[in-house]
Amino acid sequence: MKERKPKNIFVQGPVATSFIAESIQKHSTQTSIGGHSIFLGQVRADLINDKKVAAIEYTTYEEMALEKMHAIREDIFSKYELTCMHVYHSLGKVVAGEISLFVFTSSPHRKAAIHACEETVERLKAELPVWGKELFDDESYQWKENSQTL
Amino acid sequence: MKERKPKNIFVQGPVATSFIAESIQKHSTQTSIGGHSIFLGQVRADLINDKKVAAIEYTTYEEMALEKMHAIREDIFSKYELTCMHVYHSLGKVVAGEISLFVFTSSPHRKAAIHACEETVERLKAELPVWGKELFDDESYQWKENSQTL
Amino acid sequence: MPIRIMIFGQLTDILNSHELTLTDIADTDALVSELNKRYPSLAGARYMMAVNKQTVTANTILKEDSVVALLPPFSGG
Amino acid sequence: MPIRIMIFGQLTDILNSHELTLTDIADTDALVSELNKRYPSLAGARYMMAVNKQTVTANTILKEDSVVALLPPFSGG
Repeated sequence: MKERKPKNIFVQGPVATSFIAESIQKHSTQTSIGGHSIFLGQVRADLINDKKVAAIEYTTYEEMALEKMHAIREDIFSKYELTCMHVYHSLGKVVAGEISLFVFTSSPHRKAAIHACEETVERLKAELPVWGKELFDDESYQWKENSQTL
Repeated sequence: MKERKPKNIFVQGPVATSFIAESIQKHSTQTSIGGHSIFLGQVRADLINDKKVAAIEYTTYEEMALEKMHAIREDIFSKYELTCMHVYHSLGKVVAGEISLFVFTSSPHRKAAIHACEETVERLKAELPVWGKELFDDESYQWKENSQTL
Repeated sequence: MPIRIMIFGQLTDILNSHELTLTDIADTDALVSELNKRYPSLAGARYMMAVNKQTVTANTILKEDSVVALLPPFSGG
Repeated sequence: MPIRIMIFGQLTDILNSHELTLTDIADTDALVSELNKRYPSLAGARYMMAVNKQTVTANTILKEDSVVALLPPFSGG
Protein backbone atom coordinates (compact mmCIF):
# COMPACT_ATOMS: atom_id res chain seq x y z
CA MET A 1 0.00 0.00 0.00
CA LYS A 2 2.55 2.56 1.10
CA GLU A 3 4.65 2.77 -2.03
CA ARG A 4 7.49 5.10 -1.31
CA LYS A 5 9.82 5.02 -4.30
CA PRO A 6 11.68 8.27 -5.00
CA LYS A 7 9.18 10.32 -6.94
CA ASN A 8 9.30 13.63 -8.68
CA ILE A 9 8.02 16.57 -6.66
CA PHE A 10 8.78 19.33 -9.14
CA VAL A 11 6.24 21.06 -11.33
CA GLN A 12 6.93 23.76 -13.87
CA GLY A 13 5.41 27.10 -12.80
CA PRO A 14 2.81 27.63 -10.05
CA VAL A 15 0.71 24.93 -8.38
CA ALA A 16 -2.87 25.43 -9.65
CA THR A 17 -5.73 25.50 -7.12
CA SER A 18 -7.65 23.12 -9.40
CA PHE A 19 -4.79 20.64 -9.00
CA ILE A 20 -5.03 21.00 -5.21
CA ALA A 21 -8.78 20.34 -5.36
CA GLU A 22 -8.25 17.24 -7.50
CA SER A 23 -5.61 15.94 -5.09
CA ILE A 24 -8.02 16.31 -2.18
CA GLN A 25 -10.89 14.77 -4.13
CA LYS A 26 -8.85 11.65 -4.96
CA HIS A 27 -8.70 10.83 -1.25
CA SER A 28 -12.45 10.44 -0.86
CA THR A 29 -12.11 6.74 -1.67
CA GLN A 30 -9.61 6.32 1.18
CA THR A 31 -12.18 6.05 3.94
CA SER A 32 -9.67 5.21 6.67
CA ILE A 33 -8.52 8.84 6.52
CA GLY A 34 -9.88 11.13 9.24
CA GLY A 35 -7.78 14.24 8.70
CA HIS A 36 -5.80 16.00 6.01
CA SER A 37 -3.23 18.69 6.69
CA ILE A 38 -2.13 20.97 3.88
CA PHE A 39 0.53 23.62 3.71
CA LEU A 40 0.70 26.02 0.79
CA GLY A 41 3.59 28.39 0.21
CA GLN A 42 2.52 31.53 -1.61
CA VAL A 43 4.91 34.01 -3.22
CA ARG A 44 4.84 37.29 -1.28
CA ALA A 45 5.09 40.69 -2.97
CA ASP A 46 7.68 41.84 -0.43
CA LEU A 47 8.95 45.39 -0.58
CA ILE A 48 12.76 45.33 -0.44
CA ASN A 49 14.55 48.70 -0.64
CA ASP A 50 11.45 50.25 -2.23
CA LYS A 51 11.29 47.57 -4.90
CA LYS A 52 8.46 45.09 -5.04
CA VAL A 53 8.93 41.37 -5.61
CA ALA A 54 6.97 40.55 -8.77
CA ALA A 55 7.83 36.85 -8.93
CA ILE A 56 10.25 34.20 -7.70
CA GLU A 57 12.16 32.01 -10.11
CA TYR A 58 13.03 28.63 -8.61
CA THR A 59 15.90 26.38 -9.59
CA THR A 60 17.08 23.12 -8.04
CA TYR A 61 19.75 20.46 -8.07
CA GLU A 62 17.09 17.98 -9.00
CA GLU A 63 18.83 14.61 -8.50
CA MET A 64 20.02 15.61 -5.05
CA ALA A 65 16.67 17.22 -4.10
CA LEU A 66 14.73 14.08 -5.00
CA GLU A 67 17.09 11.89 -2.96
CA LYS A 68 16.74 14.24 0.02
CA MET A 69 12.98 14.36 -0.33
CA HIS A 70 12.87 10.58 -0.43
CA ALA A 71 14.86 10.42 2.82
CA ILE A 72 12.57 12.99 4.46
CA ARG A 73 9.51 11.05 3.33
CA GLU A 74 10.90 7.80 4.76
CA ASP A 75 11.64 9.49 8.09
CA ILE A 76 8.18 11.05 8.32
CA PHE A 77 6.41 7.79 7.45
CA SER A 78 8.38 5.93 10.10
CA LYS A 79 7.59 8.58 12.71
CA TYR A 80 3.88 9.24 12.07
CA GLU A 81 0.90 7.04 11.28
CA LEU A 82 0.28 8.42 7.81
CA THR A 83 -1.97 7.12 5.06
CA CYS A 84 -0.22 9.22 2.44
CA MET A 85 1.93 12.24 1.72
CA HIS A 86 2.18 14.37 -1.39
CA VAL A 87 4.69 17.15 -2.02
CA TYR A 88 4.85 19.49 -5.01
CA HIS A 89 7.35 22.30 -5.47
CA SER A 90 7.44 24.79 -8.32
CA LEU A 91 10.40 25.33 -10.63
CA GLY A 92 10.70 28.35 -12.89
CA LYS A 93 8.74 31.54 -12.46
CA VAL A 94 5.94 31.88 -9.91
CA VAL A 95 4.23 35.28 -9.77
CA ALA A 96 3.40 36.95 -6.41
CA GLY A 97 0.11 35.55 -5.10
CA GLU A 98 0.62 32.17 -6.74
CA ILE A 99 1.39 28.89 -4.96
CA SER A 100 4.94 27.51 -5.11
CA LEU A 101 4.75 24.72 -2.51
CA PHE A 102 2.01 22.19 -1.75
CA VAL A 103 2.53 19.70 1.09
CA PHE A 104 -0.37 17.35 1.80
CA THR A 105 -0.47 14.68 4.52
CA SER A 106 -3.36 12.40 5.46
CA SER A 107 -3.90 10.12 8.43
CA PRO A 108 -6.65 8.34 10.33
CA HIS A 109 -5.98 10.87 13.12
CA ARG A 110 -5.65 14.62 12.91
CA LYS A 111 -2.56 15.06 15.08
CA ALA A 112 -0.43 12.75 12.95
CA ALA A 113 -1.50 14.55 9.76
CA ILE A 114 -0.88 18.01 11.26
CA HIS A 115 2.50 17.27 12.82
CA ALA A 116 3.77 15.30 9.83
CA CYS A 117 2.85 18.19 7.54
CA GLU A 118 4.60 20.77 9.71
CA GLU A 119 7.75 18.67 10.06
CA THR A 120 7.86 17.97 6.33
CA VAL A 121 7.59 21.69 5.53
CA GLU A 122 10.37 22.58 7.98
CA ARG A 123 12.65 19.84 6.76
CA LEU A 124 12.23 20.50 3.07
CA LYS A 125 12.83 24.23 3.56
CA ALA A 126 16.06 23.43 5.40
CA GLU A 127 17.28 20.44 3.39
CA LEU A 128 16.19 20.63 -0.24
CA PRO A 129 18.70 22.20 -2.61
CA VAL A 130 16.28 24.70 -4.12
CA TRP A 131 16.97 28.37 -4.75
CA GLY A 132 14.57 31.25 -5.21
CA LYS A 133 15.55 34.31 -7.18
CA GLU A 134 13.32 37.25 -6.27
CA LEU A 135 12.52 39.17 -9.45
CA PHE A 136 11.58 42.80 -8.88
CA ASP A 137 9.20 44.74 -11.05
CA ASP A 138 12.09 46.81 -12.46
CA GLU A 139 13.70 43.58 -13.77
CA SER A 140 16.47 43.58 -11.18
CA TYR A 141 16.66 40.62 -8.77
CA GLN A 142 18.08 39.30 -5.54
CA TRP A 143 18.58 35.79 -4.24
CA LYS A 144 16.11 34.78 -1.54
CA GLU A 145 17.27 33.37 1.79
CA ASN A 146 15.02 31.24 3.97
CA SER A 147 14.62 32.15 7.59
CA GLN A 148 14.74 29.22 9.98
CA THR A 149 12.86 31.02 12.69
CA LEU A 150 9.74 32.49 11.13
CA MET B 1 -8.96 45.20 7.41
CA LYS B 2 -9.42 42.42 9.91
CA GLU B 3 -13.18 42.34 10.14
CA ARG B 4 -14.07 39.82 12.78
CA LYS B 5 -17.83 39.99 13.33
CA PRO B 6 -19.46 36.74 14.38
CA LYS B 7 -19.99 34.90 11.14
CA ASN B 8 -21.68 31.72 10.15
CA ILE B 9 -19.40 28.70 9.86
CA PHE B 10 -22.04 26.07 9.11
CA VAL B 11 -22.76 24.61 5.71
CA GLN B 12 -25.40 22.04 4.87
CA GLY B 13 -23.84 18.72 3.84
CA PRO B 14 -20.20 18.09 2.92
CA VAL B 15 -17.61 20.76 2.09
CA ALA B 16 -16.95 20.48 -1.67
CA THR B 17 -13.36 20.33 -2.92
CA SER B 18 -14.29 22.94 -5.55
CA PHE B 19 -15.26 25.28 -2.70
CA ILE B 20 -11.87 24.68 -1.07
CA ALA B 21 -10.11 25.48 -4.36
CA GLU B 22 -12.12 28.71 -4.75
CA SER B 23 -11.28 29.73 -1.18
CA ILE B 24 -7.57 29.27 -1.86
CA GLN B 25 -7.80 31.03 -5.22
CA LYS B 26 -9.40 34.11 -3.64
CA HIS B 27 -6.23 34.68 -1.62
CA SER B 28 -4.01 35.18 -4.67
CA THR B 29 -4.76 38.92 -4.52
CA GLN B 30 -3.50 39.05 -0.92
CA THR B 31 0.17 39.26 -1.78
CA SER B 32 1.34 39.81 1.80
CA ILE B 33 0.50 36.15 2.49
CA GLY B 34 3.45 33.75 2.48
CA GLY B 35 1.82 30.61 3.84
CA HIS B 36 -1.56 28.95 4.12
CA SER B 37 -2.34 26.12 6.50
CA ILE B 38 -5.41 24.00 5.92
CA PHE B 39 -6.98 21.26 7.98
CA LEU B 40 -9.69 19.05 6.52
CA GLY B 41 -11.71 16.63 8.59
CA GLN B 42 -12.90 13.65 6.55
CA VAL B 43 -15.57 11.18 7.68
CA ARG B 44 -13.98 7.79 8.36
CA ALA B 45 -15.71 4.51 7.52
CA ASP B 46 -14.83 3.11 10.94
CA LEU B 47 -15.71 -0.47 11.74
CA ILE B 48 -17.48 -0.58 15.12
CA ASN B 49 -18.66 -3.99 16.37
CA ASP B 50 -18.59 -5.30 12.79
CA LYS B 51 -20.72 -2.45 11.52
CA LYS B 52 -19.34 0.14 9.14
CA VAL B 53 -19.93 3.87 9.51
CA ALA B 54 -21.65 4.97 6.30
CA ALA B 55 -22.08 8.65 7.22
CA ILE B 56 -22.11 11.11 10.09
CA GLU B 57 -25.06 13.37 10.72
CA TYR B 58 -24.06 16.61 12.43
CA THR B 59 -26.23 18.83 14.58
CA THR B 60 -25.35 21.92 16.59
CA TYR B 61 -26.58 24.46 19.08
CA GLU B 62 -25.98 27.12 16.48
CA GLU B 63 -26.26 30.38 18.44
CA MET B 64 -23.89 29.10 21.11
CA ALA B 65 -21.48 27.55 18.58
CA LEU B 66 -21.18 30.82 16.65
CA GLU B 67 -20.51 32.78 19.85
CA LYS B 68 -17.85 30.24 20.87
CA MET B 69 -16.28 30.29 17.41
CA HIS B 70 -16.17 34.07 17.52
CA ALA B 71 -14.32 33.93 20.86
CA ILE B 72 -11.86 31.34 19.52
CA ARG B 73 -11.26 33.47 16.43
CA GLU B 74 -10.58 36.57 18.56
CA ASP B 75 -8.12 34.62 20.73
CA ILE B 76 -6.28 33.19 17.73
CA PHE B 77 -6.03 36.57 15.99
CA SER B 78 -4.63 38.16 19.13
CA LYS B 79 -2.07 35.37 19.54
CA TYR B 80 -0.84 34.90 15.96
CA GLU B 81 0.05 37.28 13.12
CA LEU B 82 -2.73 36.16 10.81
CA THR B 83 -3.93 37.72 7.58
CA CYS B 84 -7.15 35.74 7.66
CA MET B 85 -8.96 32.69 8.98
CA HIS B 86 -11.87 30.76 7.51
CA VAL B 87 -13.75 27.94 9.19
CA TYR B 88 -16.52 25.79 7.71
CA HIS B 89 -18.27 22.93 9.47
CA SER B 90 -20.89 20.64 7.99
CA LEU B 91 -24.36 20.14 9.36
CA GLY B 92 -26.61 17.27 8.33
CA LYS B 93 -25.38 14.14 6.62
CA VAL B 94 -21.80 13.73 5.42
CA VAL B 95 -20.96 10.39 3.78
CA ALA B 96 -17.70 8.53 4.60
CA GLY B 97 -14.88 9.97 2.48
CA GLU B 98 -16.43 13.43 2.35
CA ILE B 99 -15.13 16.55 4.11
CA SER B 100 -16.98 17.80 7.21
CA LEU B 101 -14.51 20.42 8.50
CA PHE B 102 -12.40 23.00 6.68
CA VAL B 103 -10.09 25.26 8.69
CA PHE B 104 -7.96 27.69 6.68
CA THR B 105 -5.43 30.16 8.10
CA SER B 106 -3.10 32.48 6.20
CA SER B 107 -0.18 34.58 7.36
CA PRO B 108 2.89 36.33 6.02
CA HIS B 109 4.89 33.59 7.78
CA ARG B 110 4.40 29.85 7.74
CA LYS B 111 4.75 29.15 11.47
CA ALA B 112 1.93 31.53 12.42
CA ALA B 113 -0.38 30.00 9.80
CA ILE B 114 0.48 26.42 10.84
CA HIS B 115 0.19 26.92 14.59
CA ALA B 116 -2.96 29.03 14.36
CA CYS B 117 -4.60 26.34 12.25
CA GLU B 118 -3.68 23.55 14.65
CA GLU B 119 -4.85 25.50 17.69
CA THR B 120 -8.12 26.44 16.01
CA VAL B 121 -8.82 22.80 15.13
CA GLU B 122 -8.11 21.64 18.69
CA ARG B 123 -10.19 24.37 20.25
CA LEU B 124 -13.21 23.97 18.03
CA LYS B 125 -13.22 20.19 18.53
CA ALA B 126 -13.19 20.74 22.30
CA GLU B 127 -15.42 23.81 22.57
CA LEU B 128 -18.02 23.92 19.82
CA PRO B 129 -21.40 22.42 20.73
CA VAL B 130 -21.61 20.12 17.73
CA TRP B 131 -22.63 16.47 17.77
CA GLY B 132 -21.97 13.72 15.27
CA LYS B 133 -24.28 10.74 14.94
CA GLU B 134 -22.51 7.84 13.27
CA LEU B 135 -24.94 6.17 10.89
CA PHE B 136 -24.14 2.54 10.13
CA ASP B 137 -24.92 0.84 6.85
CA ASP B 138 -27.65 -1.24 8.53
CA GLU B 139 -29.46 2.02 9.50
CA SER B 140 -28.58 1.76 13.18
CA TYR B 141 -26.46 4.52 14.71
CA GLN B 142 -24.30 5.57 17.63
CA TRP B 143 -23.29 8.98 18.95
CA LYS B 144 -19.69 9.89 18.19
CA GLU B 145 -17.30 11.02 20.91
CA ASN B 146 -14.22 13.09 20.16
CA SER B 147 -10.92 11.94 21.53
CA GLN B 148 -8.79 14.70 23.01
CA THR B 149 -5.57 12.80 22.58
CA LEU B 150 -5.44 11.57 19.01
CA MET C 1 -42.56 30.91 35.11
CA PRO C 2 -41.79 28.76 32.03
CA ILE C 3 -38.18 27.67 31.44
CA ARG C 4 -37.19 26.61 27.96
CA ILE C 5 -34.85 23.60 27.84
CA MET C 6 -32.98 22.69 24.66
CA ILE C 7 -31.75 19.12 24.30
CA PHE C 8 -28.91 17.96 22.07
CA GLY C 9 -27.03 14.92 20.83
CA GLN C 10 -27.52 11.59 22.58
CA LEU C 11 -29.71 13.25 25.23
CA THR C 12 -32.45 13.58 22.63
CA ASP C 13 -32.65 9.77 22.71
CA ILE C 14 -33.17 9.77 26.49
CA LEU C 15 -35.66 12.64 26.61
CA ASN C 16 -37.24 11.74 23.27
CA SER C 17 -37.38 15.40 22.43
CA HIS C 18 -35.31 18.37 21.25
CA GLU C 19 -37.04 20.87 23.51
CA LEU C 20 -39.02 20.97 26.74
CA THR C 21 -40.74 23.67 28.73
CA LEU C 22 -40.94 23.28 32.49
CA THR C 23 -42.53 25.64 35.02
CA ASP C 24 -41.80 26.43 38.66
CA ILE C 25 -38.10 25.65 38.44
CA ALA C 26 -36.06 28.05 40.60
CA ASP C 27 -32.54 27.09 39.65
CA THR C 28 -30.40 24.57 37.78
CA ASP C 29 -30.16 22.19 40.76
CA ALA C 30 -33.94 22.05 40.91
CA LEU C 31 -34.03 21.49 37.16
CA VAL C 32 -31.64 18.54 37.40
CA SER C 33 -33.75 16.96 40.16
CA GLU C 34 -36.92 17.37 38.16
CA LEU C 35 -35.35 15.98 34.97
CA ASN C 36 -33.87 12.98 36.80
CA LYS C 37 -37.28 12.23 38.26
CA ARG C 38 -38.93 12.34 34.84
CA TYR C 39 -36.09 10.64 32.94
CA PRO C 40 -34.25 8.30 35.34
CA SER C 41 -31.62 7.28 32.77
CA LEU C 42 -30.52 10.93 32.48
CA ALA C 43 -28.91 10.62 35.93
CA GLY C 44 -26.18 8.40 34.45
CA ALA C 45 -25.58 10.53 31.36
CA ARG C 46 -22.62 12.85 30.94
CA TYR C 47 -23.57 16.39 30.01
CA MET C 48 -22.94 20.04 30.74
CA MET C 49 -25.55 22.68 31.22
CA ALA C 50 -25.58 26.09 29.57
CA VAL C 51 -27.80 28.95 30.68
CA ASN C 52 -28.24 31.59 28.00
CA LYS C 53 -25.37 30.03 26.02
CA GLN C 54 -22.92 30.18 28.93
CA THR C 55 -21.89 26.89 30.46
CA VAL C 56 -22.53 26.79 34.20
CA THR C 57 -20.99 24.57 36.82
CA ALA C 58 -22.34 26.04 40.07
CA ASN C 59 -26.07 26.15 40.83
CA THR C 60 -27.61 29.02 38.84
CA ILE C 61 -30.85 30.91 39.38
CA LEU C 62 -33.25 30.63 36.43
CA LYS C 63 -35.30 33.66 35.35
CA GLU C 64 -38.35 34.10 33.18
CA ASP C 65 -36.52 34.12 29.87
CA SER C 66 -33.65 31.80 30.75
CA VAL C 67 -32.82 29.30 28.06
CA VAL C 68 -31.19 26.16 29.40
CA ALA C 69 -29.31 23.76 27.13
CA LEU C 70 -28.29 20.19 27.98
CA LEU C 71 -24.99 19.52 26.21
CA PRO C 72 -23.55 16.01 26.00
CA PRO C 73 -19.84 15.65 25.08
CA PHE C 74 -19.07 17.47 21.83
CA SER C 75 -18.12 15.51 18.74
CA GLY C 76 -17.79 17.97 15.90
CA GLY C 77 -15.05 18.16 13.28
CA MET D 1 41.28 13.59 -14.50
CA PRO D 2 38.35 15.93 -15.20
CA ILE D 3 36.12 16.91 -12.31
CA ARG D 4 32.63 18.17 -13.08
CA ILE D 5 31.50 21.09 -10.91
CA MET D 6 27.83 22.12 -10.79
CA ILE D 7 27.06 25.66 -9.64
CA PHE D 8 23.75 26.83 -8.19
CA GLY D 9 21.85 29.88 -6.95
CA GLN D 10 23.75 33.10 -6.30
CA LEU D 11 27.07 31.37 -7.01
CA THR D 12 26.15 31.31 -10.70
CA ASP D 13 26.46 35.12 -10.57
CA ILE D 14 30.00 34.88 -9.18
CA LEU D 15 31.22 32.12 -11.47
CA ASN D 16 29.14 33.30 -14.44
CA SER D 17 28.33 29.71 -15.21
CA HIS D 18 26.19 26.73 -14.17
CA GLU D 19 28.91 24.17 -14.74
CA LEU D 20 32.70 23.95 -14.90
CA THR D 21 35.16 21.18 -15.60
CA LEU D 22 38.56 21.32 -13.91
CA THR D 23 41.44 18.88 -14.18
CA ASP D 24 44.23 17.84 -11.81
CA ILE D 25 42.22 18.48 -8.65
CA ALA D 26 43.00 15.88 -5.98
CA ASP D 27 40.47 16.75 -3.30
CA THR D 28 37.88 19.31 -2.22
CA ASP D 29 40.43 21.48 -0.37
CA ALA D 30 42.45 21.75 -3.59
CA LEU D 31 39.24 22.56 -5.47
CA VAL D 32 38.38 25.39 -3.07
CA SER D 33 41.89 26.86 -3.45
CA GLU D 34 41.71 26.72 -7.23
CA LEU D 35 38.20 28.24 -7.33
CA ASN D 36 39.16 31.06 -4.94
CA LYS D 37 42.16 31.85 -7.15
CA ARG D 38 40.00 32.02 -10.27
CA TYR D 39 36.99 33.74 -8.61
CA PRO D 40 38.26 35.84 -5.69
CA SER D 41 34.76 36.93 -4.57
CA LEU D 42 33.85 33.26 -4.02
CA ALA D 43 36.05 33.28 -0.91
CA GLY D 44 33.52 35.50 0.88
CA ALA D 45 30.45 33.53 -0.24
CA ARG D 46 28.55 31.10 1.98
CA TYR D 47 28.07 27.68 0.45
CA MET D 48 28.27 23.97 1.11
CA MET D 49 29.86 21.43 -1.12
CA ALA D 50 28.32 18.14 -2.18
CA VAL D 51 30.28 15.29 -3.75
CA ASN D 52 28.06 12.84 -5.62
CA LYS D 53 24.99 14.43 -3.99
CA GLN D 54 26.32 13.97 -0.43
CA THR D 55 27.25 17.14 1.43
CA VAL D 56 30.81 17.01 2.69
CA THR D 57 32.41 19.00 5.48
CA ALA D 58 35.84 17.37 5.81
CA ASN D 59 38.33 17.36 2.94
CA THR D 60 37.26 14.71 0.44
CA ILE D 61 39.27 12.88 -2.25
CA LEU D 62 37.90 13.45 -5.77
CA LYS D 63 37.87 10.59 -8.28
CA GLU D 64 37.48 10.42 -12.03
CA ASP D 65 33.69 10.54 -12.08
CA SER D 66 33.14 12.67 -9.00
CA VAL D 67 30.46 15.32 -9.42
CA VAL D 68 30.94 18.29 -7.14
CA ALA D 69 28.12 20.76 -6.45
CA LEU D 70 28.49 24.21 -4.91
CA LEU D 71 25.36 24.86 -2.87
CA PRO D 72 24.60 28.31 -1.47
CA PRO D 73 21.97 28.59 1.33
CA PHE D 74 18.71 26.95 0.28
CA SER D 75 15.63 29.07 -0.27
CA GLY D 76 12.91 26.80 -1.55
CA GLY D 77 9.28 26.67 -0.48
